[in-house]
Amino acid sequence: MIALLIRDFRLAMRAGGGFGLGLAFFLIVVTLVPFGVGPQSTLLATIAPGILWLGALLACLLSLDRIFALDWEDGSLDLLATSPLPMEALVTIKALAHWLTTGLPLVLAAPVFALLLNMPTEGYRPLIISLLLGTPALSVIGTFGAALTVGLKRGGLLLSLLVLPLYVPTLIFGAEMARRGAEGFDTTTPLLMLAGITCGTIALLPFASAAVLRVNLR
Amino acid sequence: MGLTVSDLTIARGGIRVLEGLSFALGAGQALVLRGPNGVGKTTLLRTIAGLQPPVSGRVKVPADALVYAGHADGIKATLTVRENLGFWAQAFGNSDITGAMEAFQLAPLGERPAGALSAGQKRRLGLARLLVTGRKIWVLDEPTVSLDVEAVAMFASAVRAHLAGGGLAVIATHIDLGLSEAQVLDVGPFKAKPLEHDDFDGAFL
Amino acid sequence: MNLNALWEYANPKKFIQTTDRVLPWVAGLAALSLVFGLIWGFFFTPEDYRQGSTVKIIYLHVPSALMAINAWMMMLVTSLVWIVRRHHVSALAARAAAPVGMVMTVIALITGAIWGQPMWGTWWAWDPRLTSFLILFLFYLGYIALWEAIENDDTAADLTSILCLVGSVFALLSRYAVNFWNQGLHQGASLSLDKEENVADVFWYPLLVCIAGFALLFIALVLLRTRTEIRARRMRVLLARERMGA
Amino acid sequence: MPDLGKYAEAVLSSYAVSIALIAGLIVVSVLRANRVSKQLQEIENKVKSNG
Repeated sequence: MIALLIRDFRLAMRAGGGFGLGLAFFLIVVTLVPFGVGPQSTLLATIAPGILWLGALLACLLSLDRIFALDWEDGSLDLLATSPLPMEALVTIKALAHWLTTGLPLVLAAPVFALLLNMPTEGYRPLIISLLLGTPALSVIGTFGAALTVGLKRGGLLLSLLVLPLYVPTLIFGAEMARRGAEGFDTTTPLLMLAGITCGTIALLPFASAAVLRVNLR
Repeated sequence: MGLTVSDLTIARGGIRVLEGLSFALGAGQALVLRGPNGVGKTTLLRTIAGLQPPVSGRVKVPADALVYAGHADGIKATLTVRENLGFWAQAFGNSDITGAMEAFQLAPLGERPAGALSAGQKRRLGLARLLVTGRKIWVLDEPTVSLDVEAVAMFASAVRAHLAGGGLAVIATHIDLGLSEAQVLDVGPFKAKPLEHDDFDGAFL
Repeated sequence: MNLNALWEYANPKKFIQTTDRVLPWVAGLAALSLVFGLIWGFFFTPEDYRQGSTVKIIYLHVPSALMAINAWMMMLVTSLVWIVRRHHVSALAARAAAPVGMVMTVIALITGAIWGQPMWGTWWAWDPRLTSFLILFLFYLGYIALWEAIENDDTAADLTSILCLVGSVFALLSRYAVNFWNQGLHQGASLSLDKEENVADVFWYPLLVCIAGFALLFIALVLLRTRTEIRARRMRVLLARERMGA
Repeated sequence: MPDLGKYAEAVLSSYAVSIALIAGLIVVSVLRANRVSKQLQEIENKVKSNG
């Protein structure tokens, strides 16, 4: 299991794709928003939590189709399916690798981007906690979407269409928590809901992803 | 250790391709599958490997004993030969790859990125993977594609050593591997007959 | 009732034979109750004292919204039947129902927006109910797109069934999330198109007829479309077999 | 025709849009049903005559 994780990590570092791409995309979104809504710092500060969450979500979406597509093309997926690794473990590892290479860097970079958007400092902690709690769910849900569309020729667009509605609950509670934090309100309720969704997703969705992947391999 | 296939019917894309197929292999035996293109050899091998369910019949394989090698080798272009092989060894719970590197004369290429290999060298790397898995039953789909004569001999001796060690192999191939001890099965006669046209349910299989 | 007898209708041939007899009746009843209910509602009901004549929109909005949700529920059930018992008709019925459910969702959305314009003073308010239907619409879109994208019928049936299952859980989650997200804004809005308190008896009876009409229409359309899907599927198999034989 | 007052536009457009959508759905479904059953008939005949 560790071997697969290490391999995916190596690939992400070397292929020149996965790793920095999400971060760069996040930065571009954050840079473009002021051009779209104007440079007033009060307005930017108000919408900063939402923008950061949306940016993280889109950056995450960007790299989803790489989760299985490359392994599918070169036949690794067939070979992994006949290896001792259970399919459920395989999809979990894939999701974890995706989170480590995409989600975690986004979480770490979020404070810097929050600075660019004039977010009040007391909002940093809830923002980071909400992203830390929410992005794993994004990766796991995204892995399910990637498993659904693996092997489809025009899978990329379909993947977004399938995954985005599934992102709604996570986005709502995550952004709500970040927003309440920035405005100095109590964040307990959205925090618990977000944590609940993430835990439930991580616990249950790999079974669906594995089932879907088995269907796609046959 | 053995592989038993009994009264197997398989389908590709919802259409039956082969039916009534039975054979059994014991330790040290090899089976070479022959038949024209598109008759369903790949589908048969994937069914034996458990990647797809049969329409009917049974495939009896001991748990965790089988390794499958298809048309693609599962090689990552940005990893070196050693890293590629090392990963598959670890995935199957082994660590020693030197034997496999030698058997297919990959040692001089060890630190080269797999993307820089020729097609034949890639294939050799893909076949070396079989050795590092330590599995007893090899299910191979056209293993000799893009191999030169010398490499085919390498492969044949690897198979022979595998069989001598109590292993099994099911190989779909068009060329003569020089494996005199292998049984040959022509799957052509097992081609599925079309169902009755007014069988409405059958149309959904 | 003997359950095994029920499964017999999952045989494609039997399904087509049975629906041959049933479909005209269902379609006729649907047309009758729809025309009757809508005419009753449109011409012969009074205006509401607060909503004025816009109350007449409920005869479209409420039944279509109900059918939008029921269609998804039906897809969920038939998907489960496919996963557990692998009856082809079941999977094809889910495929047939999705576009009908999507059109119902669109009707619910549009009538809701048109009603909202004079009532809330805006075409679109991010009201929890409307927003939930927008999300439901997205789920329908994804589900239909997945069916269309996959060539192998059995693979498509498997994948869409699992998507429907997972989607149902997330749709439910979204419903609660949306309620939570917008609890502050419209809390005082007692004026709503589909709260029961707004529905007096004069409106209630024609509404019931319309709901029955929409339900019958849904059943008729799903039966018709399932027949089409069964035939289309058989056609693909025959063509593929011909290609193989050649 | 009942007097719809100042909301006439909203009510009428709701009915128009909804009925148009439902009618469209019915027309599309029926047309496709007829087309597919005709095509299937042709193929069945062809298959039968071939063998």
